[in-house]
Amino acid sequence: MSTKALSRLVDSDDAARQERLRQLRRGARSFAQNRLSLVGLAMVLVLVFAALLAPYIAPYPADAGAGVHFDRASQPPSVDHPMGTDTTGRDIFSRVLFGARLSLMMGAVVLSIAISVGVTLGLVAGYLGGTANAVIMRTTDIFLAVPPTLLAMAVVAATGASLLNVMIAIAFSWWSWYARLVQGEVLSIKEAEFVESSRALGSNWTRTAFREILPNVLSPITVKATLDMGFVILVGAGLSFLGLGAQPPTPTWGAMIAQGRNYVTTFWWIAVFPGLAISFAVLGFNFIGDGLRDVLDVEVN
Amino acid sequence: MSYVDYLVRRALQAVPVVFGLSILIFLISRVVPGDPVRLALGPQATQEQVTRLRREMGLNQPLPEQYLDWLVGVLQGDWGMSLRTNNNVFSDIVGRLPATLELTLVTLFFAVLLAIPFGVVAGTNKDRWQDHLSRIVALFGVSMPRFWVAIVLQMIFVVTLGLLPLSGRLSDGVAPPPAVTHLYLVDSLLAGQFGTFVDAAKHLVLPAFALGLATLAQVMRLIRSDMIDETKKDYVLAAQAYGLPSNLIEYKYMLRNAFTSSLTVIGLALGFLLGNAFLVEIVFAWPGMARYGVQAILYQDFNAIVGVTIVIGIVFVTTNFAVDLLYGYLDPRVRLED
Amino acid sequence: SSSGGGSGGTDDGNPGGNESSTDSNGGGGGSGSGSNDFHFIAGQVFGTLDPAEQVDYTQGLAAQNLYDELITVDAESLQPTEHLAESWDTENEGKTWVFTLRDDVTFSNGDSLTADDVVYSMKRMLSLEAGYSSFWLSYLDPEDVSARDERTVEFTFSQAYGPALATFVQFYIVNSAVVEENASGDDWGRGYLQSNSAGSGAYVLDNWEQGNSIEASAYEDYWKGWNENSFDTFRSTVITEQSTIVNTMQQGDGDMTDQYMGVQAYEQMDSFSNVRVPEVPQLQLFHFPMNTQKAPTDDINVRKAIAYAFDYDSAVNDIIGGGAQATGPVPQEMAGHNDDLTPVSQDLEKAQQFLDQAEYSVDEINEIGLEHVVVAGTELQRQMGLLNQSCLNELGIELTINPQQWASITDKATSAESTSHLTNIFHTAKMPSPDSHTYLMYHPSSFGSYISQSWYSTDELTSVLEEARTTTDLEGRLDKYREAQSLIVEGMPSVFIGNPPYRIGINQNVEGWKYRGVMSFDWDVHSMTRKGDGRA
Amino acid sequence: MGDPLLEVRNLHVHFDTHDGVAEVINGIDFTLNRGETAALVGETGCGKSVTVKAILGLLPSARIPAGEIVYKGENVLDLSDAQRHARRGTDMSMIMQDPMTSLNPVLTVGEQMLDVLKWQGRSRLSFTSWMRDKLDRGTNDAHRERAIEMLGDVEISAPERVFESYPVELSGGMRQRVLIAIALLSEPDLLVADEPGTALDVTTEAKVLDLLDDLVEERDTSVLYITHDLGIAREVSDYINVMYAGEVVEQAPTGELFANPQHPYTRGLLSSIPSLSTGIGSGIEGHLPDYTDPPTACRFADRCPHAEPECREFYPYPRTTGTDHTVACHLFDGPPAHARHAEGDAVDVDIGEPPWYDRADGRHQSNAVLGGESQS
Amino acid sequence: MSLTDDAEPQVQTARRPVEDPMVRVEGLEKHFPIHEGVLQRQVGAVRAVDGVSFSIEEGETFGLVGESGSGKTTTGRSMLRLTEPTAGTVEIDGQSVTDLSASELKRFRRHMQIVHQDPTSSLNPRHRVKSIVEAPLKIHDYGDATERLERIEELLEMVDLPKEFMYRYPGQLSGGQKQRVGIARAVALNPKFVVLDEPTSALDVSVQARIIDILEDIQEEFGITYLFITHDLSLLRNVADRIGVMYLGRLVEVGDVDAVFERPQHPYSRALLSAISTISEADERLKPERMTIDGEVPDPREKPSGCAFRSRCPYEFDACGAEEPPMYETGEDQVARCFLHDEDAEEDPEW
Ligand SMILES: Nc1ncnc2c1ncn2[C@@H]1O[C@H](COP(=O)(O)OP(=O)(O)OP(=O)(O)O)[C@@H](O)[C@H]1O
Ligand SMILES: Nc1ncnc2c1ncn2[C@@H]1O[C@H](COP(=O)(O)OP(=O)(O)OP(=O)(O)O)[C@@H](O)[C@H]1O
Ligand SMILES: [Mg+2]
Ligand SMILES: [Mg+2]
Repeated sequence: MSTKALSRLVDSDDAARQERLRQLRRGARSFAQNRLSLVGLAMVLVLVFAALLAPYIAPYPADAGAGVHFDRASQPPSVDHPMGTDTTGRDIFSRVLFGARLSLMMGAVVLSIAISVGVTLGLVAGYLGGTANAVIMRTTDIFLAVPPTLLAMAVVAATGASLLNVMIAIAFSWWSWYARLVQGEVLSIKEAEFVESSRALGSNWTRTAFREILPNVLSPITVKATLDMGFVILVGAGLSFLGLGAQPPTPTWGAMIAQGRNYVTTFWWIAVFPGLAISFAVLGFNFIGDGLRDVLDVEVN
Repeated sequence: MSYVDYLVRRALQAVPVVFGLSILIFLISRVVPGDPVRLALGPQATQEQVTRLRREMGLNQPLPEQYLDWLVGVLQGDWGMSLRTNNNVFSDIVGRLPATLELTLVTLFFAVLLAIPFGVVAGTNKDRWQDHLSRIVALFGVSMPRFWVAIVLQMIFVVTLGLLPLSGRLSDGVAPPPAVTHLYLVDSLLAGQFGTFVDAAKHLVLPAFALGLATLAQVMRLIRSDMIDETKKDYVLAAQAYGLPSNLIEYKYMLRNAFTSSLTVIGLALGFLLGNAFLVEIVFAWPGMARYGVQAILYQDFNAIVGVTIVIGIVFVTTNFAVDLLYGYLDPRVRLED
Repeated sequence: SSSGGGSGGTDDGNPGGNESSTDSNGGGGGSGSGSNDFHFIAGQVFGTLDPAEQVDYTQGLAAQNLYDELITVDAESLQPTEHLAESWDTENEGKTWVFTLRDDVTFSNGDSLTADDVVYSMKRMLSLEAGYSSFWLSYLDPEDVSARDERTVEFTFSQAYGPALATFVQFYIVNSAVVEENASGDDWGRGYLQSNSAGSGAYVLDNWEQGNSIEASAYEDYWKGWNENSFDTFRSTVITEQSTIVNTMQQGDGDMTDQYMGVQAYEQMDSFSNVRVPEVPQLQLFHFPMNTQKAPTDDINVRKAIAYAFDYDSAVNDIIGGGAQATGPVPQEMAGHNDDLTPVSQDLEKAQQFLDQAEYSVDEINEIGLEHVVVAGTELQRQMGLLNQSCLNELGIELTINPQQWASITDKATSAESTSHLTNIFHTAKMPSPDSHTYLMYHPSSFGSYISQSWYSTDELTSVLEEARTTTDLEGRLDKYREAQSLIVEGMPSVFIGNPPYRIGINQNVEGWKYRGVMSFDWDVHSMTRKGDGRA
Repeated sequence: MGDPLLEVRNLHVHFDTHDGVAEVINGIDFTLNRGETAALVGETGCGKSVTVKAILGLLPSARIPAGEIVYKGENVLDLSDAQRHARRGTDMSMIMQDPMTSLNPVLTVGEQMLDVLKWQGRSRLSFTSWMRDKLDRGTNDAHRERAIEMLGDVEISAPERVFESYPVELSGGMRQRVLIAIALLSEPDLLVADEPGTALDVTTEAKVLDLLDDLVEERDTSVLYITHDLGIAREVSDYINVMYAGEVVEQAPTGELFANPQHPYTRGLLSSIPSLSTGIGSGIEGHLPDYTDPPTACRFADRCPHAEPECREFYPYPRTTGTDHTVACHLFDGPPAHARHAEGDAVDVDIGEPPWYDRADGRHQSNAVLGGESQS
Repeated sequence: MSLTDDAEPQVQTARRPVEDPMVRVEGLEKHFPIHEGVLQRQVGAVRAVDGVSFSIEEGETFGLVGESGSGKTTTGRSMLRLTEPTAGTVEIDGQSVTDLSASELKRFRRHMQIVHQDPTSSLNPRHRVKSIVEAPLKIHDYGDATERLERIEELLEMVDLPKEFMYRYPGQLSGGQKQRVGIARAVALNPKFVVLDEPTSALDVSVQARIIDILEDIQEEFGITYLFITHDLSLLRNVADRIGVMYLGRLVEVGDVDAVFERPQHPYSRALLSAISTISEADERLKPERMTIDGEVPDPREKPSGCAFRSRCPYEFDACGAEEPPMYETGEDQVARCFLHDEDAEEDPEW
């Protein structure tokens, strides 16, 4: 009996693997159908590689840290310095590569905080309704009513400028969007019959909320998260622009633009390349987000 | 629930939001390190001066009391003094709000006005070149930092081409129109000063573009996807089957629904624009509230921080309320359904 | 070529080349309205118009042009010289100062300026306890200010007060009648003067949009009289973004900028045909005060190691872009500077030696975490931090750069514990006396301000500084200050870096500008004229 | 045979999808005579809506690789977009399936009716004519009268009120009537009714169908009726085309079809319908084939209880088995119904006789015993 | 085979006596409050279910029929306490469901299940078939992983699905297949009672027939008691043993399926029956003559006084408006709520 059961398990494992493969292929195919999302994926992969391999591919890795070379300050792009050097003689290309790390990390950290807080609150509010909903959603409204940059600025001003504080500050305001999104989704999904089925089977509310409803709000969350990756990088850049970001010499793109913006007419490369890097990242994530939206839509149908 | 009830309820819901917001911002402003009194008095101030001002400002009381005092004051129009400008925050803000409002409203207006035809064309031509083009343009719009766009625009249109003015709301020597709404575009028209109107409009072009590009892109994308959803609606198919003109179907039958669902985002966008206006205001030396707000934060001028944020919050809450009103106007289901 | 171009040029240095004026839309500028308009571009928002509250350069700008100061600064000698007061005297062993006023001065409403106005203005100053009132607060009782007659005022200090004359350059006279009339309660007209002017200055306020612009027009009966090419109106607009300022100057839309942008901005403006950038030595010190009451910079050897590790050449030439290297706290051009001191120069070996003698090992220092605060947002500040970071790196010391808002810096400065190990500080003379660069920095009574972030003093130094203040004889006083400078440098409380040159952008068609040593005094619009027709 | 109004000949419709080309409609033929009502019957997804959308020209994303749609003697597929547009509404109109979603929720009923009266047939609306209309109240009143009259015709008791109402204010039955009224406004010669009333309650549905019946009778309109319910088809139509997976598998006059159903699919369907007298069969095993990879020969073979290996090899071209009765199945003998199969591009295969064939009287067993029979 | 043909269920459980039915519903009410105004005060209630009583014998199928909005679904849901009934009692297998505490209720749910109308929305699109069917087993601690897997395979076999489908998502299944998954889930724990809420109305007839077949098999094998909700009378004729006709939250006629179909005793039942579309003459003869009723179901918030059907009834007379008619016994195991059956009624039901 048990061997038979076991063999059956193995059997169905095989079937499972096959089915999973099939689904993966299906998803990949519909994702690939969308050219732009492939482009986006490629762009983000480039970023990820740049971030991971920065110490190895950057021609002047030391320039990402403390290092000033006034002897080669403000040089235009050349073979030695593909993106030129900044006013303290640091290689912009190297700094842009290292900047990718920070930007990706920042996006990831902010979003993981914002999503875990926002999703939980939105789920609880939407599912439980009543007073819990009212309290959570009014709080969310409050946070929504403050522009993220302004709130983040206030928090950074309160806690001091550092990359970590900036990340926490942005997350501090960002969660509300997820709470709102999730709550809205939950309200509509909650009416679906499978939610009632779950209750009819005797499961408690946490199981219903987290096991049944949560998976169904993941796709809009994923889409939003990819799009937000870009926005978080932009907000971070905006804060750095005001001098509220990471501390020098940390090479964040926003700080690099902020630094270079005074030289657009003379040493244009100082601001332009980090600017392009931001656009590149945001664009990549947006392409993926758009593609994902299509894929996830397809999957449900 | 009747439409009026619905609106009254929405209006009532806004009240705790504004209060909550004030508490939140008040708390943040008070935990900001840095002694506002010393900041106000300057480095040469004596200890007695500091203690006295502290007492005057009520800073030696417990936080809840400070908040209550402040709240009572706010309701009476006394928003406290700005430490940086030594002025009543209320009058500081009132003086600067019109400039910011003019900028954001013009931005929003044009962003939406342009987003509509682009969104419609993209949505009704899904997966054709029009769609791809607008999508890519939109994504570029979303992906560029606003301040960066602002600076680049200045380089191109002012420095290189010399087409548009560089900064401010009016050119040198152009007097502001007689103040009625404090919005120069409106006031100049009211006063019949067409030259001033053109000048003010010219000054708005670049900041509005830099500020609104992302919003334009966002709204356009939204309308596009809503239009795509609309193409699948039965009533659209039905309208086609009845032989109605295609542009009538697009703009009357589809857009109205698509636009309704974009409304919420447009409402949020105004708050967003207000919140981001400073990035552009700084670059274009726009004498607005957003710039004031940023400086308030940088100088830890906390009455001003609270004031600005409350104003933005109120604008945000009011626009959302206005959106609800509009929603009810555009979509009878809101008005008529239970 | 980084500092070459403009280095020789003073105010009159740039010849010719100003006829290439008409820009395509240049006509839209000030000349469009037909009047001769002076447009100043301020890089920072101005607060109050009240001369009793003014402390920063934009406020000083307003005061300079709307009011008159009792004593002013001579552009050549940078010493106090007559203005509203045509002569003065000391009595009572230097405790009493007696000033005789000119008799041809009228306020903008036509009232003539009398001794009562001066007395009122000082009492107002002392009561409001704002702005530069601290110059006098500890030494002057309001009761001891009085008018001897319509043209004579006397101030009796509680002790001999050497720098008194210099302090009166920051003393602006208000129209007592107007102010009293508009005073509410005992506010001394503070609310009124926030946004109105009641002075005898060359210009009268027309319009003021706080945070954005000041507009004023010439007072016809100004006692100094007017020149045909004088400016009819004067405006100041706030533009905070550096590139926008530079572009505005290039477009011929501005007459003058402030001095607080990055070096490159001035280099860039200098390259425009319609803008000149004079460069003069100024009474300013740039240094990193080191907190002498906090480990590890409480150890003089650590301080010396830091000072010797620093790359002064790069700092002065590449970052500041010129000027002299500082030898001590007092700027070189200031009367009373100790010329016997020699500047420190980078010497890593010496630095290492000091470090070896120090109580703290490199590891201990890194454990504690050496912090260098810079003012957030500006390029020069950032680069200084980076340079110091990379120099200390050579010694194995890891320096943390901490950009802070100015507000936080002044706040941190209020206690020794919170003051950072090193801080970037520009210290500009507020009056023409070495007192501001010695007493205000190192006398224990001055501690707690951003100026005195070394928290450094010795008994000897303290008594020398006190003696200096009470010495009435100018040369004797200056000698005391020289002695103090030697004492200070011995303790190495700062990395003294340089006396940055003074640079501003000026439209080619503006003439008559002169550097005057004290903040904002060079923006006295009355002293300038327009050459040619409109801006270049 | 009467006077054909609409003839669909060998129509193919393909869609490009993620999974490849979906050959949804695979060569269908049917005719609708003037004044007649023909039904298109089949299960969900068998291509009924696609067929009628193709007829109306409402399939922007589809490809029509072959076929003719002859309406009043001309092949509409040859017409320009504008010409087709001009025919929509005026020549042929459509009643949509779902009354709840087929009216624009944000416009009043009146507004939607007026638009039809005013703008029908124009391919684009110029700004000037739109403005002129805004200024000209006179014709509006005339249109309004006409619309209200039409609402009265569909037995709406307070037509003025309904005219001013938004769809949300109306019940399902009312909305369905409004839809009928709009479709009839332009008095089309051909009315396509895509499952009208399925979303309604039985009692309401019955009433709506009666009403529609009367109205088309009065106006002598030809109706192409789409439904998945053979019971309803039986009530409303003169002629029935049974579709399966994009093909017409059987067509016959209504009476004949119920008396003598031939195709195994038709019979399976009939037996699945719960009957008051004979109970309920056990249905048809399986489901529709994947259109991107359909069986090459008989599309029903995988579900057919009588399938033989040949059925999976040879295309079962439609053949005539009686007067006006064609069936596409190898179980039946008969001359090809369409000329294109006469040439031999479809092979005549004999897989025997239908198992329900009653030798004794040479006829198929009647429908009466069908239910019980298929249960065995 | 239809259930009606099935006189004796083949289950070996001892048949309960008629006085002790498997399911007993007494005076069930469910009122949804209507809130209005700024303060959302309750201004009234939708009496969705308004005093419904019936009982079902073990292993039988009770059919509930009525127009949309008549309260069929709400009745089913209230019985399972998926929505809290406002009043009334429900007993299942002798256990008063309405008295159970929250935690007892959760445990008791294994005995009563529901199959929803829309197979698409009743399955979580993000879960594989396996985890959907496994959910009840997990919740009620059924065996270990292997045992559960075996049970799932067994269940899939029971509903005629290949076991590979275990790893598919609902989106990859056809409507009929989805509904089978729904059934497998509902019967996973051998419930005593299952509510079938229009389980086939979203499906094609050919698929419907298969599903009915499966449901009947399962009922035969395990002796499950069904409440079959539908608006399709012909279908009900084939699956139910007894039926109840609902109108505006009330049962207007209850009785043996044959009796009601042959001799409907309420004008509403009769109208419903007459609207059935048929595919044969034989069927045509079996339904009453076409009787159209005017208007539509009234707004449940504004029910007519007296007999709720009064506003649409062609036989309406004075008594109908005064008070609600009681249930009249009109035959053996058949009751109808109509004054036409009152002995004192002046008018005679002329049908
Ligand atoms: N635009 C399209 N692109 C791809 N496939 C389509 C498209 N439109 C319809 N189909 C496919 O064509 C098939 C037939 O669809 P159709 O809507 O004609 O069915 P139907 O017979 O009307 O069914 P129902 O009774 O459900 O309305 C379906 O499988 C559908 O997926
Ligand atoms: N959650 C609820 N809140 C308010 N009213 C409700 C709710 N659920 C149902 N109703 C109302 O109760 C009445 C009965 O609804 P129910 O769903 O039970 O009808 P039904 O007979 O199942 O109809 P259908 O055939 O359309 O499924 C309806 O008028 C409905 O609007
Ligand atoms: Mg269809
Ligand atoms: Mg229901």
